[in-house]
Amino acid sequence: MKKFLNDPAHAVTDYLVGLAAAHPTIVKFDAAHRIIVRAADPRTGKVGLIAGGGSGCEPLHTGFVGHGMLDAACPGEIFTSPVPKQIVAATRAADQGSGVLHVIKNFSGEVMNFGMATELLAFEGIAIDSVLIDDDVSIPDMPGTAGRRGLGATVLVEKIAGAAAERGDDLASVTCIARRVNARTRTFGVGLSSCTPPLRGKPIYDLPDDEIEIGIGISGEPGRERVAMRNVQEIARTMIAEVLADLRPTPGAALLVMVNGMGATPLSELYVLYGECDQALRSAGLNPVRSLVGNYVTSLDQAGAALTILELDDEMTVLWDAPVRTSSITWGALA
Amino acid sequence: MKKFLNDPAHAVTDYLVGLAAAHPTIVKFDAAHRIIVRAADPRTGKVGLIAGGGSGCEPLHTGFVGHGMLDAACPGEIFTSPVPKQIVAATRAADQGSGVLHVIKNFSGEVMNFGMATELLAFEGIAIDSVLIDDDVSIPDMPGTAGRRGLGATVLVEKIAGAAAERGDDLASVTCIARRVNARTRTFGVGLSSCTPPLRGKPIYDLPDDEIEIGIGISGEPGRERVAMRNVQEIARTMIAEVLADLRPTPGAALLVMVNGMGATPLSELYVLYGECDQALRSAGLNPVRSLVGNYVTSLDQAGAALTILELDDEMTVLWDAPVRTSSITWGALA
Amino acid sequence: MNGRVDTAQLAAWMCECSRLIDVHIDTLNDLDATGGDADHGSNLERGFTAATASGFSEKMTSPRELLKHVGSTIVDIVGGSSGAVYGTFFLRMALASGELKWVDGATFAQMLRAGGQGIIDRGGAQVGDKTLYDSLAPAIAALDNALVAGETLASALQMAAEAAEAGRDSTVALAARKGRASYLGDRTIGYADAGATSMALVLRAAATTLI
Amino acid sequence: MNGRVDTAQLAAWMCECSRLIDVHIDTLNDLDATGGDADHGSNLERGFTAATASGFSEKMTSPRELLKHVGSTIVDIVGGSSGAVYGTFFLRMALASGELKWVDGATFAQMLRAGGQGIIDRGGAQVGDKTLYDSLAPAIAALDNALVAGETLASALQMAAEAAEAGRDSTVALAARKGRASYLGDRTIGYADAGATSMALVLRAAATTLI
Ligand SMILES: Nc1ncnc2c1ncn2[C@@H]1O[C@H](COP(=O)(O)OP(=O)(O)O)[C@@H](O)[C@H]1O
Ligand SMILES: Nc1ncnc2c1ncn2[C@@H]1O[C@H](COP(=O)(O)OP(=O)(O)O)[C@@H](O)[C@H]1O
Ligand SMILES: [Mg+2]
Ligand SMILES: [Mg+2]
Ligand SMILES: [Mg+2]
Ligand SMILES: [Mg+2]
Repeated sequence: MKKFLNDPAHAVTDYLVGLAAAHPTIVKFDAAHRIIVRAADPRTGKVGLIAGGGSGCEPLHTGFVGHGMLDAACPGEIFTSPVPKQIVAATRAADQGSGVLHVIKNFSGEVMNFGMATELLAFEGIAIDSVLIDDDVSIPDMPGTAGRRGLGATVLVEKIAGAAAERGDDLASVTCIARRVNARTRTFGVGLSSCTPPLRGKPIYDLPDDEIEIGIGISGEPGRERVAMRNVQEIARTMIAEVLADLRPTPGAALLVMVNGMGATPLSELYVLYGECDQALRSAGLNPVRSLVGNYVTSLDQAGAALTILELDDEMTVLWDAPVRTSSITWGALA
Repeated sequence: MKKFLNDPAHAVTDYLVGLAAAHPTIVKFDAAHRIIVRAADPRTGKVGLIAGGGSGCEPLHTGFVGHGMLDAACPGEIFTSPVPKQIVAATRAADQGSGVLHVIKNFSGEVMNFGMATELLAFEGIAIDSVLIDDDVSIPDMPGTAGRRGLGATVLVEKIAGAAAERGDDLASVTCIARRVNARTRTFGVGLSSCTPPLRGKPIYDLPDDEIEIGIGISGEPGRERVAMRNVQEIARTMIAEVLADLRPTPGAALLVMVNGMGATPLSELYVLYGECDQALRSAGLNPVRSLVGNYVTSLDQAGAALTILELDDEMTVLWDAPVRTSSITWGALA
Repeated sequence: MNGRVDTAQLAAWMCECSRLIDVHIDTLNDLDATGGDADHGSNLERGFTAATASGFSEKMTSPRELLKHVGSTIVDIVGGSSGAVYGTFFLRMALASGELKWVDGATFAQMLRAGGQGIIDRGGAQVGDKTLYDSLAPAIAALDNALVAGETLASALQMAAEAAEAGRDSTVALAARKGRASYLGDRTIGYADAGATSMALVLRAAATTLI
Repeated sequence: MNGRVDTAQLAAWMCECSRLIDVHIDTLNDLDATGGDADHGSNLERGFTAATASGFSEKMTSPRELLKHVGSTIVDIVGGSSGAVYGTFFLRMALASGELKWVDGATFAQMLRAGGQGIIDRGGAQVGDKTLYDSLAPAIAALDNALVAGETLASALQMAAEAAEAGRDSTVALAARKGRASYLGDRTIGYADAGATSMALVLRAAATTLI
């Protein structure tokens, strides 16, 4: 294992320290509570937005703290959801008197730890609502199971609901748009390699040079199925077929198309994949009008990519375009 | 080799098609001339800025075409500088009557092909000036050699000179600030793995799991020296020692510190490295006031990173902060 | 009165859990790698080490205080599924111990059952979902049955540990329906669940310490 | 008159260059990997294939037209160092052939020297810098000397090819001072330069076709 790190046990803390040092006008690292918060308090009365999850998926969520997205993020250990204490502290930090939305990816650990935190917070009189992100179509949506994972939709929900909160929407409205975005988003991921967690020091699994994992998540675990390596056109077709079959977009729908790298895939390959997807979607009579291409929800040093598609409506589009200033997503003018 | 690609011989074209599809409001792909140009012409009279180089270093340069940076980029084959034809076409596209600055990284192939293009353009009456980027401190600055490579300084020059052109500076002034930025910038890179060019299908060299290459460039070639793997603190110290010994910044100088990933290194590791550098610089009595952390000048899927430091003056800082809207660097409000 | 478990014994139990997790950390990580993210051993190691490393405070004079300390340390330190599940398990055991200074076998069995219920409440697992509950549920039943049949606590715990190990082995044939491994469905068949394996160690530790 | 080279022979020379590059593409890439970016063979393959693949147009009735076609195709297609250097080499040869329909040995030797001067003008290489000029310079000298000594063009080209191969071998002991490999300094010692190796093939191709 070759990584830029000192003690592997401190990899997450060292990352958080570096993040805050690099972006002092955007975020602060609250080391006592192990959370990342905005450098400047948003104006009083804004609905707060927080999220958390296992580290290793950077820039998710810490890179999305700032104007127009999150108020605080709770980074857990690598691939381990945060503990209730962090979530409680982040909720307190994010509350401006108008309540806080918890953006929770549907992983057992995350759901349970947010659940415990919410029980603890019940004593504090902070209005709390939550949105459960479960956009992964690689898993059948079956009762009696843990359900579908929350993947790329998380970024879109954080951006769009974050913009709603920033413009002054109340908690119910912010929650509502967050749920609408999740409901209209689907993701399918493909892994070309296994990642290597710092503490483990070796890849999680062996993957021969002519095989790939399809239907992957974001914690380095194997995917739904191992198949032979194929060219990007076939991979794009698989991704699109899986996503569209489940999303069932309106003919001619305006789409936000996200091609997300898993951490070790170069940007140029992501654009090759984007090009294939864009073309296939247009052939299918759909209309990609917004894109996001890059490494936004990763699994450490895994090679691979995921396709996320959101069927946009006008409100979502306006909120997507709204100004944002975080360490990893920035655009538009701030007032 | 596992990559998102169809025919390896078309990897670059496929990337360019995808890039333009993803960002239709920012760039167009002029397939006939194989260049990336701005989607919207800048206002008449702006000094043009173009750059080019071997592909494989994405987002350099194609990802920096847009308001506030480049007018056009000439992507060559993988790790192969562009041909004179592309450079001629890009220069013509960028010219608004006030001349064009060529941003040339000091690689033999790039220098020679820009040289040939400039000879051809001499017949056309376009005022052309150039800046030669040579910030790599891993190579001794000796007469009789090819000199130092152009690395991370390229991004800073394109951003700062691009902002100068955007605000209406004339060609001589844009060239002057571009050269000043290059003169005050130094870079040192470290590779943890070899990259795999698509056409080659295998890594350029073998690197044992306990060794790294220090003093690397951006075309996958080995570095100045192969040494034993070490922790990030030691790597940061080496980088900083190499850069500062050559840059010799004024005590207390304001610095722009860029920690650039080579393509396969996760963002979290880059921030760990940034944190180490930031701390070491402050201990040395220097003042990091701006940062850029991410994958900006890469070598395909190489793991590794480079430290680039620019000693800022007030004008550079203003121009660095000026609005920019490209596919890979975006901030600030457009008029 | 069928046996007696006091605070010192519970402390010994926790130390033995910590030791066994340490010994099996790689196995647990590797089992978790087959369906999860290869960190179950490291997660528990972090939790039990934090709960036991500095020894137990003199103020922990009751099973309730000791187990509450262990449970809340695990909740505060571990994170992930196992942090919530194991944390809830020990917190509910603490609650079920009331204010007693020591507990008899029957009470201990009730505490174990309360811990199991906590796991169900927290994460909705059922027997057959291929989670640590697949080791715990048969152990709870075995302990009850043995005590009712008049066995000593020592031999009842022995039977509980064996039942947990059988439960662990039963997960080999199952496809996961809860936790991260559930995303892999049938691909998890053929390997024991990581959590079921650690829970069997916890019960084995009980059998060797609570006697 | 010592030999005679017409347009058709030059076309054959180019086809033989293309064939030899194809055969040695991996060697050239691997040599380039030791100090560069492992693409020298692929770069030249692209260039020579483009220059020769569709055959030469009927309109290319002079050495000048044919070599200008090859040179500008390489410039337009190859890029990188070798595109500029090889492109300039053939363009300058074309220029030096004047308007002749065929050239004699002495003129061919002048053309080769003009090509070499083009490489110096373009990239500033000197003998000993570990570039393709280290193969070309001795070949130019050998060709001149042999013709002056009254050798036939055929045998003079044979000696030039041998001189180029000796020049190629001389690069093994050198540290690169030009091109990408110069960034590696002493690490390039022990391997022949990729460009010097391809240039030796180009001269070898001349010896087998221009007779
Ligand atoms: N809902 C649940 N109920 C009970 N146990 C669970 C549940 N989800 C997961 N587990 C247990 O947790 C174990 C995984 O723990 P661990 O690897 O530490 O957490 P994570 O999955 O967050 O990485 C699984 O092997 C399983 O036994
Ligand atoms: N300035 C120069 N003059 C002459 N030959 C050069 C010069 N620079 C590089 N070369 C030759 O080019 C060869 C490399 O070509 P190639 O690999 O195709 O280009 P690149 O270095 O752009 O990848 C080197 O082996 C060397 O012989
Ligand atoms: Mg985990
Ligand atoms: Mg090259
Ligand atoms: Mg796990
Ligand atoms: Mg090369």
